[in-house]
Amino acid sequence: MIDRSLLERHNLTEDEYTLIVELIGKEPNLTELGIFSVMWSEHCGYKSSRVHLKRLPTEGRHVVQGPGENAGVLDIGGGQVIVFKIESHNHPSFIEPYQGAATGVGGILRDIFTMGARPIAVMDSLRFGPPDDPRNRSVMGGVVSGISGYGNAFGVPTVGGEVYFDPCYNLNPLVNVFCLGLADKDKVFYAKAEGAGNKVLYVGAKTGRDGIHGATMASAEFGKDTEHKRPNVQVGDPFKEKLLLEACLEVMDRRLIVGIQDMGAAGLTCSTTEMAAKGGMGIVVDLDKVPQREAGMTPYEILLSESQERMLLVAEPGKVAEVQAIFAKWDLDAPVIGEVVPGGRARITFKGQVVVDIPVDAVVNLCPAYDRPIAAPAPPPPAPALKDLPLPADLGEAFLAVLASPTVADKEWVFRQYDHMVQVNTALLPGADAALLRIKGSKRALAMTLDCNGLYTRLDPRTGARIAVAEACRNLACVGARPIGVTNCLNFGNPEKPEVMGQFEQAVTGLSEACRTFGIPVTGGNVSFYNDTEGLSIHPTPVIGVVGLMEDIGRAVTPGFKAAGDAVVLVGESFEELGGTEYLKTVHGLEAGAPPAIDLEQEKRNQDFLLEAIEARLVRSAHDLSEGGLAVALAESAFHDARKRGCQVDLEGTMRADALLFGESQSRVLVTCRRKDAGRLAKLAASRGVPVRVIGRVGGADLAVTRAGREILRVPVGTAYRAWKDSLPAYFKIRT
Amino acid sequence: MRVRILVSFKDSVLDPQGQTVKNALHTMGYAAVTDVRQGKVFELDLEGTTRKEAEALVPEIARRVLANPIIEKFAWEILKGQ
Amino acid sequence: MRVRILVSFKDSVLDPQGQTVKNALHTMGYAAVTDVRQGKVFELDLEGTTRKEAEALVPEIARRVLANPIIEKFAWEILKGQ
Amino acid sequence: MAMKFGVVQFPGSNCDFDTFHVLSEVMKRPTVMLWHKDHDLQGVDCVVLPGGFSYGDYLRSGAIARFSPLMQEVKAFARRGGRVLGICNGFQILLELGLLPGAMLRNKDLKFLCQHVYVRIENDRTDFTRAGTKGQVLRIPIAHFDGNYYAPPRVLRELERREQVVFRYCDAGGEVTEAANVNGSLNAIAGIRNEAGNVLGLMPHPERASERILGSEDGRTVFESLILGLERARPARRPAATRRKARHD
Ligand SMILES: Nc1ncnc2c1ncn2[C@@H]1O[C@H](COP(=O)(O)OP(=O)(O)O)[C@@H](O)[C@H]1O
Ligand SMILES: [Mg+2]
Repeated sequence: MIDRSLLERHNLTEDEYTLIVELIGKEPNLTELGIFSVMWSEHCGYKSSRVHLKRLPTEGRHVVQGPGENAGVLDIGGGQVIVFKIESHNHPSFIEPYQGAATGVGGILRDIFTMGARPIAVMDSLRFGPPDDPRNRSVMGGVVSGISGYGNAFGVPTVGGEVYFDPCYNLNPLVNVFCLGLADKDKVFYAKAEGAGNKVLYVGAKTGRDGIHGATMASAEFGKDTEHKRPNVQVGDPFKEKLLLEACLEVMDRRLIVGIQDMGAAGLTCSTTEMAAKGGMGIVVDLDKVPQREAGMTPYEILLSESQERMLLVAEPGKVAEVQAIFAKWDLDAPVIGEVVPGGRARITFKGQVVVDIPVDAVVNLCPAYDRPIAAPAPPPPAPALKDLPLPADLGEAFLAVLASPTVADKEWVFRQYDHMVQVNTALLPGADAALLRIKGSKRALAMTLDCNGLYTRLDPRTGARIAVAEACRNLACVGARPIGVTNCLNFGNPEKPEVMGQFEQAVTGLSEACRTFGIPVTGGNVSFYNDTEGLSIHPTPVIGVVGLMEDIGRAVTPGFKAAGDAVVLVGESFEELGGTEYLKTVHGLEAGAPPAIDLEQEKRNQDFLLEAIEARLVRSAHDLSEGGLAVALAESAFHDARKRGCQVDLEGTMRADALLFGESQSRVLVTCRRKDAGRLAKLAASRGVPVRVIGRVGGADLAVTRAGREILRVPVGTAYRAWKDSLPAYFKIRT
Repeated sequence: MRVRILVSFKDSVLDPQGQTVKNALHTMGYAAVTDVRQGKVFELDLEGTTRKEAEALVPEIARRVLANPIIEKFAWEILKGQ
Repeated sequence: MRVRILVSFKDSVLDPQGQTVKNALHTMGYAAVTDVRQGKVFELDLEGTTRKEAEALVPEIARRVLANPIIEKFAWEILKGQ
Repeated sequence: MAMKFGVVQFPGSNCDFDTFHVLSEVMKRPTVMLWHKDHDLQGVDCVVLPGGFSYGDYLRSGAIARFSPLMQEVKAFARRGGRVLGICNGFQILLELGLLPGAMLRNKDLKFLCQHVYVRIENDRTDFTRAGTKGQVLRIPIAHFDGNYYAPPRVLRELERREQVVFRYCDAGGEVTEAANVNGSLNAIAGIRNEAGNVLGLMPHPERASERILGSEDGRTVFESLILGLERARPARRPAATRRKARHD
């Protein structure tokens, strides 16, 4: 009965099928096949990535729980831990931007509170096609309102993120959502079903025919026929999720349960088998007891449904009544649908018949891992030799063009739709280099940021990945926080294409090299393959989320210029590099060349120096140099303060003016300090082997740059500000 | 002429708002209400449009702008005007 | 029995949603559309309710819960069931 | 004797803990959580309806929460002259409940708005503003989708005539401008009180502007005013909170 076409529809190969038969000692029935197809999908099984992810560093003094659980756990002292992770919801967000993004937020929130942590911050990393195309605008508009609609109602602040634009995301936007939660160290819960005789409870929304095969869809290439493959799109219910949160935290706080697992991709199947496998037990489930939204659902549909806002709990029989009472308080049912049993098998019945009887270990742990063929990534289109690259007649015009390019332009249009202040912890709002959250009842604070320049990774995956980690840590250093942990969301094309696998292998190498240099463990993450639509792969986009700790929030630093007369100091060395820059892309229309080089050791020295200087109260403002280089960093530092002070900067050297202004050489930070402190700052830098140079001073109404006394740039702050501020909103204005 | 377009979730799609309203009505004692579905209604005034033109125009507008065909269905009627 | 309740803004209240939809339609070239009003529609299933009871029950629910009389008006009809 | 605050918890409230934190940790006043299904106001002197999305804001913001058992007690409490403060969703609930006149429409640009705004104190002779001064400009964040205040012309005239408009959106200099009225409210109304003066609703979140670390302490004016009014009467030490005048940057 199980033929080729059936296997294809389940994204399983014949070899995989043979293996299944071998493992379970029989021909699977359709329902059992469905179970394997989702649990062995790329999305759940990490078939193509596992062999590479092994190379990531996962040890560290803060680590309580590394990869493998719903999210990583780090000890931040004071009896508290943080739980954080990032997830992708790319394909669903393309099919239905609002609901796709909304349910993406819902999913990562459950990953966090299923471990006993209250989500205290969300960040979103977004990639779209250029906004001049109305289709891209409607996807972006939908995604942003979806994130806002879900996160705001749930009551978690969306405190940061990033938005990039490139044609490679036209038909395949990226929506990655990061969430961080806070918990008491002794109240962290795991997805374990332990203790024979313990009851299995189902809580949350009823099960409908939602997103059936979402997991397998997220693991298949997109094409014109996706229309037909399209599952019943899931609609998020943030209100129900909020009730779930409060009820779950209450039963966990009172230690009424043994284990808990959210129902994400592969819903009931994943949660039941994983909990049993992790507990080294078996599980029996009666599907007739599962609350159902639609009539006539088959076991296949009930087990594979991806209806949102559902959780699975395991509790001792004696505690069930108490658990149910707490859920009732929050207007939620918590029916018992099964029991933990010895013997490591999942036995699932429906209308009195056994419809599934398989060893959980086979489903959860024995998914094959592939070391897929690797080819060197396609070499980047060569950039014209710098001497052939015309210098813009008017650098002021070029400057305004870079400021107005959607990727560099102000993102307030996005983040003011997000409640970024609820829970009254957000000390640094979106707009700073990193978000900063105070930890109530202490002087300590948590800093966090997401970063990735997909163009760099497209041009050189390994360097690009190193830079993503470096920039994220630099963003933290700019506010005064030390990085303590990393999560990552690796968005790539079709892993069956050797050059895509090549990009992946290189990026993972760069990622682990950088993490080792900074001494930060990777505690978890997510891999999203098959970001190919109609044969086109996206830029390899390894989004990096780094979390940092700050001992004294009183020392926090912001990017804005503080006072006229302050010295403007450039930390780090500038090279004549224009490859992969935003300038090359916007002004010359080239996505070409080699990305900026990065020396990780030097980067580390520069960041440690900056942190030391901030500790010593020498720094009044700090902003990292990223897209748009020095010119944009100067502008953003001017914009960030309400008084919009300009600056007068004089640079040395023989470098081309455009490289000087817009080059994106790494490891650089723009700092201001009191004039009298400049000497001490320089001395400290020298003693730490960090190149710094006082390049000018804050003041005036213009952003003015001279080179060896000759003016190369002079733009009124107001003019620059409007170019940067009005760019995104202008795309979304409805003309009347 | 004036037309009315009703937009609502497909039956198979979860309707959190309708469910929440139903639960509220129950706690308020309206036990007779066994189900609630919530949707949107649009009333459009069309100028210089014949019934025949409307029959092409309205469904097009509904599909492209008013409803999200992936999760919603729509129905429409002419309220007044020939 | 199934009833349908239409809730819409009073004419005196300017409806920002409807205006935005109208503007969007104009920019898309649907010039024939001279006005758009957006409202909500609720479909309620009532069990064991006679038409007579419904005539008392439905307006009560609409007035108390579904519509805000300060800004909204409502109309209702029986879709099926006697 | 220090006054006692009660913060009402509805399903979907999400500024309940924030408000509790500010009242108990920052203002240092005894504060209790009140559960929407209860009937007991636990003898509080002031009931605060916090921000959030009660019942998901499904149907209409505040439309369902107003029916919860506790709200019938709050209604009676208000009729007896008890102080009731509604913040954001709490304001919307007070409108739906009819304790305050008018209704909320979607923000004029149909987007959720989270940002710092400036509001001007229009009336400093209220239980909620006496610690401030008329014309004083406060910097306080908003975070809402339905903050576009509407009332029929006659009601609006009465509100103005009786000086029930307590806060108006304005710019940093205190000018009421089209641009400063971010959500499109009639008469740039950000907060109103009832005729008797014991019930206030406002869209901005004073609890998000009560600690310097969060960028503004202007919101404390509202809480300090309540404390001033209710504790002055009693034989009590002058509350620490009221020694400093509300400042803003
Ligand atoms: N999608 C988003 N959601 C929330 N905040 C965002 C988003 N995109 C950008 N931001 C905020 O805008 C600011 C600038 O972002 P970005 O240019 O990526 O900073 P950097 O280049 O220093 O990493 C940051 O504070 C960031 O958190
Ligand atoms: Mg960035």
